[in-house]
Amino acid sequence: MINEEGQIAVDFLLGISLFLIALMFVVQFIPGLFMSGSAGESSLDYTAYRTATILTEDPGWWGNSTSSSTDWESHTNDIMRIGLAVDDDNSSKSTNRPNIISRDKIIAMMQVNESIFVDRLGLYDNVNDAVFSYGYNISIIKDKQYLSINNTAITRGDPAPPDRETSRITRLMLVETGRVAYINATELTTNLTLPSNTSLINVRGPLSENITIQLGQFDINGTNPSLKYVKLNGSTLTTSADYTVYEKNGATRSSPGSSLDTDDVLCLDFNSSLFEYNQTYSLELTFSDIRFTRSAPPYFEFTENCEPLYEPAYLNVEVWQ
Amino acid sequence: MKVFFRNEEGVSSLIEYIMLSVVCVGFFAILFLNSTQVFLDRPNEVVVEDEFTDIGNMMSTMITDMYVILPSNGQMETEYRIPALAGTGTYHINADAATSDQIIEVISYSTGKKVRVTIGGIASTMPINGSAQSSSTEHMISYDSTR
Amino acid sequence: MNDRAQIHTLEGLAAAILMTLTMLAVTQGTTIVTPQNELAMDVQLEQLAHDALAIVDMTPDTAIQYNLTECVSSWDMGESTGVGDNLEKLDEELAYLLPGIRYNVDLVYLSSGKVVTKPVIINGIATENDVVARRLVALTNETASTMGGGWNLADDEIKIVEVRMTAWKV
Amino acid sequence: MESLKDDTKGQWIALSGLVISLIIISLALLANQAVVAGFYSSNAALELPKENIRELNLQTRENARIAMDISREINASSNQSISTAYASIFDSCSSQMRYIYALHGETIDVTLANMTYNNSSSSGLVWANISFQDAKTNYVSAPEIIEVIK
Repeated sequence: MINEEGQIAVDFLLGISLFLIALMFVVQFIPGLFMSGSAGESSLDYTAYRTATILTEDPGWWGNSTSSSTDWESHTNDIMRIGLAVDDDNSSKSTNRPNIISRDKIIAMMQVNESIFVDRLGLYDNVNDAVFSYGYNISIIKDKQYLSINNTAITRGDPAPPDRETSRITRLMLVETGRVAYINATELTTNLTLPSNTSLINVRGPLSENITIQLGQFDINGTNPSLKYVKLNGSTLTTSADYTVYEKNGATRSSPGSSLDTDDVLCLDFNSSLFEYNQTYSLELTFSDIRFTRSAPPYFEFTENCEPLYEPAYLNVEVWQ
Repeated sequence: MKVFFRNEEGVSSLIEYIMLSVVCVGFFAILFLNSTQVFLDRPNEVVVEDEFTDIGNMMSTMITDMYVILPSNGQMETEYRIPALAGTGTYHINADAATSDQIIEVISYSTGKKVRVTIGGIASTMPINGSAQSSSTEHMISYDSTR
Repeated sequence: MNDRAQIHTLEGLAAAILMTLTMLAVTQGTTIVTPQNELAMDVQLEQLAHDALAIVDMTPDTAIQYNLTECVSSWDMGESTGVGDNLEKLDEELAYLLPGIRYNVDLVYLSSGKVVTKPVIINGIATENDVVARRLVALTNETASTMGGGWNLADDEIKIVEVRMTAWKV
Repeated sequence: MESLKDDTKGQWIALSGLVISLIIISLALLANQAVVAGFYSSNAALELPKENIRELNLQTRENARIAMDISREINASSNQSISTAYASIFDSCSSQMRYIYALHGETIDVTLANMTYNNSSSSGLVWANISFQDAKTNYVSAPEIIEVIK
């Protein structure tokens, strides 16, 4: 073996054997290397889809041996299905108002026991009888942040891991966030001692939800009509801490302009903590260049004329393995 | 004879040939022994699992979607197609476990592989039953409020 | 000991790595962008488009100022040419609800026995992966005249109009 | 073997290439099947006309409510009875819907089965038969009982 020409082939031989051994090793010992997208990833998409569908389009269901209905939020021990849609008719299983979400059901959802929650929404996988739960995050997003009800951010599950591939579905819905009354401003009255640019609204406490007063159809009698201040039982309230003012424009809100128009809708959001006692509160809204009728009581009763306030929000359901 | 031992060119090419052949034959032997397992069975298992999950999900998604619009008095039925083969084998879909487990099962005939897909708590309010075989591709889910 | 050929061994290893990487690239590349993800995205987009129309249709006035019926009622019967909008309010509301999604809206209704389709909001040309969401509204003379639209309905007439939204991702 | 010895590398690379290409072909066949997977579940979600059926149902309810208002107005201004006026308005609505649904290949039928109303308040009960059919799905709600509340 003095001739060195042969060594080139032996050398190559070593190389190719190493390569083949390495190849066999790689193929043998890393399963799924040459089969990407192994089972489960496509299933996650539809687990998320189904969960979001049930949550937004179904009112849920509870039942025991004697009775059953859709108001599972008040029978949390016998939950059969978790759905968030409001329902006018408790006895039928589905609702005529999909995508409209009940506040009580959201609150109840946040308190459901974790294992029941995962089981009822089917957030687990079962291959060859091996059961393992998915990671999930279910949250309601309004104005790019978590919706807050009773100072609780509405989000369940863990935050999505950034290094993992997740399946996410977003649904649009109307969420009940508080109580609202739309008031035609020409129907508002003021008492005989206050000036005519002030209107009185009675609110009966205690309240657990924030309230919104929407005012429209102003009777303008000046050049610069606007809201001056708000008093509750005689003491002036401060904006942003106690209440916020905005104008409603289609689906969007804008800060109130310098002067109101007859067809503008002025909204006032009041914090529920202002009305925490069992008594009747008197709200005094004072405007400039806007006129109200002066008359003896009764004044506008908010509590009797209010309805649920719905706001557009997004439901995010994110699932991973 | 000395000439033969002196001349090393032939030896080199012969040894080289033998060594190459041994490696080559060895490689192909390993390859043939393992090829079905490595290149067919394991990917097939992945494909089957994938497809079973897919089919189970189709059933489950369809039932969920149907459920939210079911009439309180009336009927609803919808046709669906399933593939005749998942990977290389036949299978059947079983919804009879749905009443207790809220689950749709897809089971392979040949290997017994089983994938179960959840259906989000619908079965607890409404009995779901039935099964389908992959031997025919057209099937139907039907609902009748009077039954 | 001859060490002249060592580089060939390294070359062999390098070749092995290169070839494995190539194979990986080929197999992973074909399966990562599988149509199933694309289909799942279609499902998601379609659901979102339906949701947006449903919400605008069912909303009480205290949530979104003008609902779908009111928006359609206010239509002046002019077709959109792509510049300026005919149903500005609806366009604003949909744009607010569907960030990152573009859409065109057509109205479909029966006019003297014939089905007519009128484009009312044009935001661009739909891409291949568009989805269509539909919603029906019922117009009466009362709603049409309150909203100042040009529908000219009789008092005893209900006009059924389909709002057809073609939506796509940008 | 002489040629193999002379040009060793090229031959081996060619052979390895052959082996690898065979492997890739078999993998591609399986990958192809995996690509088809995922199709069925999206198909279920995309093809079931869930929203169209629901919309038909909700719109029928809406029509039933509006038709009640209008037939009351007709009754007040002419001597036509509420039920006659109601039937004709309801029929006109369902025929308009039939045309619109036919545009996307769906056959629907909404007929008024019965209705009762309360003369003093503007409320009533309406029984409507709703049917929907497309290439794969058949939906019948008979009767859909609609409560009309002012």
